[in-house]
Amino acid sequence: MRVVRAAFRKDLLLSWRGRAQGMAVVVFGATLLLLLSFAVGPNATTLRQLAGGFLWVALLFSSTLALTESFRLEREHRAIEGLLLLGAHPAAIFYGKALANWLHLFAVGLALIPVMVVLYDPGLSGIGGLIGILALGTAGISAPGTLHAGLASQIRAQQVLLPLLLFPLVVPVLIAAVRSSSLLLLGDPMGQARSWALLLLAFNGIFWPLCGLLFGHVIEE
Amino acid sequence: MTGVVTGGWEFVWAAYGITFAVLTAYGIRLASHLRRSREHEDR
Amino acid sequence: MHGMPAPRTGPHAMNETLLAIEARGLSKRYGRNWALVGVDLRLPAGEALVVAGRNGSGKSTLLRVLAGSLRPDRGELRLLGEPHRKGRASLVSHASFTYDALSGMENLRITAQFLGRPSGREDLQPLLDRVGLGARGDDRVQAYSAGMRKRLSLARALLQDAPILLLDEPYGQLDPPGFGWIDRLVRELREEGKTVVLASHQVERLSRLCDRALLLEGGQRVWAGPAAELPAAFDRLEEVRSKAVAV
Amino acid sequence: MENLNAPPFSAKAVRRAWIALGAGLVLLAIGTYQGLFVAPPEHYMGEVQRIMYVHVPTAWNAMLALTFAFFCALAFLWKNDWKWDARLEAAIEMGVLLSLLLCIQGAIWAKPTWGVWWDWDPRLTTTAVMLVAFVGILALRHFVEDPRRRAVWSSVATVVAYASVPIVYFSVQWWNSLHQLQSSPQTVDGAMVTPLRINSFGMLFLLFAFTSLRSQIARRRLAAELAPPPAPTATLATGGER
Repeated sequence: MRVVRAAFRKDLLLSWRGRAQGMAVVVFGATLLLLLSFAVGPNATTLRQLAGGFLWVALLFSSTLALTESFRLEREHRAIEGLLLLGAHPAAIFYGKALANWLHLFAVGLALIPVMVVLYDPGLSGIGGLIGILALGTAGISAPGTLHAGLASQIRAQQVLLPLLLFPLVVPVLIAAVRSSSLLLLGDPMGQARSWALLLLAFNGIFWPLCGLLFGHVIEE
Repeated sequence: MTGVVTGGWEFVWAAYGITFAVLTAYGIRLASHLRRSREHEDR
Repeated sequence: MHGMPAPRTGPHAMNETLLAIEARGLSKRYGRNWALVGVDLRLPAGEALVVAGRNGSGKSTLLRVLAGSLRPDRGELRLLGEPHRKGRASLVSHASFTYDALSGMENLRITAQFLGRPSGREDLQPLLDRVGLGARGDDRVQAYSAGMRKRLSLARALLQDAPILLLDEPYGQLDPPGFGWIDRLVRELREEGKTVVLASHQVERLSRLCDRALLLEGGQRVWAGPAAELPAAFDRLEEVRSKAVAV
Repeated sequence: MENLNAPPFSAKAVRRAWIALGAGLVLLAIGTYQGLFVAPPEHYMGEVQRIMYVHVPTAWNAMLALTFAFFCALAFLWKNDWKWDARLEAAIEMGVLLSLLLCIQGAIWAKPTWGVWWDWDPRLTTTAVMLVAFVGILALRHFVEDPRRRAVWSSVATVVAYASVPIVYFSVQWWNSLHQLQSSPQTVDGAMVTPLRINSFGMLFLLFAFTSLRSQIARRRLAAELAPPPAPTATLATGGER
């Protein structure tokens, strides 16, 4: 447990020190939100309908940037190998990194909400619930994301491979997050958002332990 | 579309045709790989 | 090994039979070629070994396998009588294991936190002073020269305080005073009863400083013996090679 | 960690595969003939329903191939035996091939039945997601030269991708809840069940044959990549100890 805390503090420090990249990821996400609305056209009602969907598509694409960045520093001078040589368990390093990535994606999501509200003008009542879904959804992206980012960072074609490996895995997160976000933003008469949130919880329940278990195989030569 | 579907044979042939064409092509590819690598080995 | 010098002081000196490193038939492949082929090694605890050989002879690979960063494709490895596990041997290699975006002090603090050691500034500053980075602790590693990076990774290894230290080209990139410092460091480590393995081209220097020596060529162990005889063995290897080339 | 050397190429397995291939083709011929000409057209679907005699067998065998890949991945991660890596490569390739065919058949089925090429049926959509996931794993295997890392990483990716199948299916089914009617009708009539079963076994033999052949090819490549190290020869004559 101590090692997880040390790893988490290390990754937070790295994210803080690299916050310029973090800003760039947010700008990338905001640009994506803008571009997506051009795909639909200025019709306010359709844009309001698609607000939840666009938010999560933008967040998903931004996540690949953040995840790739999270391993760049680890690979530069083989810092992650150094940590393993201290006798640190790979799963501890994984959870430190995955938690930091979760926090990072969550922050990016929070930063994108105002942009979405301005561009698509959804109802503001559901924002509280939306932040809860944001937390569950970004956790769902961060667990398999950190595993595959650790893997892709050791391969030449990592820009292509990370999305190709990650996106099919997070389809349930995308579906559940978009559905529950749209329900929260546009009104949820039958209270379905809660059951989507449970599905997100189940997804996290499966992948956080599984990815932690497998991470050792990914980074040890 | 719950009415009775009439005709449609072309769809049936299409489905079977593509399926067996792809499987045959894959089989041929396997056989050639096998023969090429065996020659490679016997030489 | 007849004619062993008097046993040293320190925890391991008493039971001479304890082997710090016991390796049989270590082989490691990189892509198509074998970087290490069937290397055997028996190093008693508390002794210093120099691993010599030309570039690409497998020195670095051997050290990374001994440390545990690389899993051998063949062969067995035991450290201090137990099956190998990471953390018992610290490695100082070409890669500095550091985070460029952070300062030297922060890098050390992370290492200390991972090891559960006190990580306050007052605990780490003496270590930075010892490796000659006292004044540069708060500068980012990005701005460090290769020599300073090497000193930082040496500080990391000292902080880890593992029973076995594996130093890959410790003299490389260091300035002349650094050479003298490395000699003193090796002697201090041996007084503390640590086992030290140095991979280096400084054949003359280390033949006086170490007890035993190992000569690698093309990933294979071509000679092993007392360190004093290393320079002679190295020359013989050159002769053999020059004759082979000439023929 | 003792890394066993490459699994031997076995001509016996290849011969067995050819026999299985022959049996499979015979069964498929019989099943297809019965399905196309003997079995009665389905009441609502008419002739289009005959696609089912190839669609359902492909579905079962695609899932079988991916399940086999999952166990090969687990076996390799646990036992580090290279024959599992060879079988993993074969099983993934067959899984991808059959999933691709399944999506094509599904699209051809949906056009006359629902008027659209893709009807977001939960099973078919899950197959499409798995198709992309396992094509990603084949791409991963392509980009990694070192045999050991290629084997370990594709095993890890296979385990994670397969573990996501149930939750992908469940979320698609829920997401698409308005479209309750399952796309494939119930097979009641005996004459409909027999061709289905014959074709399923025929496809199974085909799957077994192709997987065996493909894994033998993979073994041969591994043999080249995992050649054991040359015996240590060069030692200086004088000095040194054991």
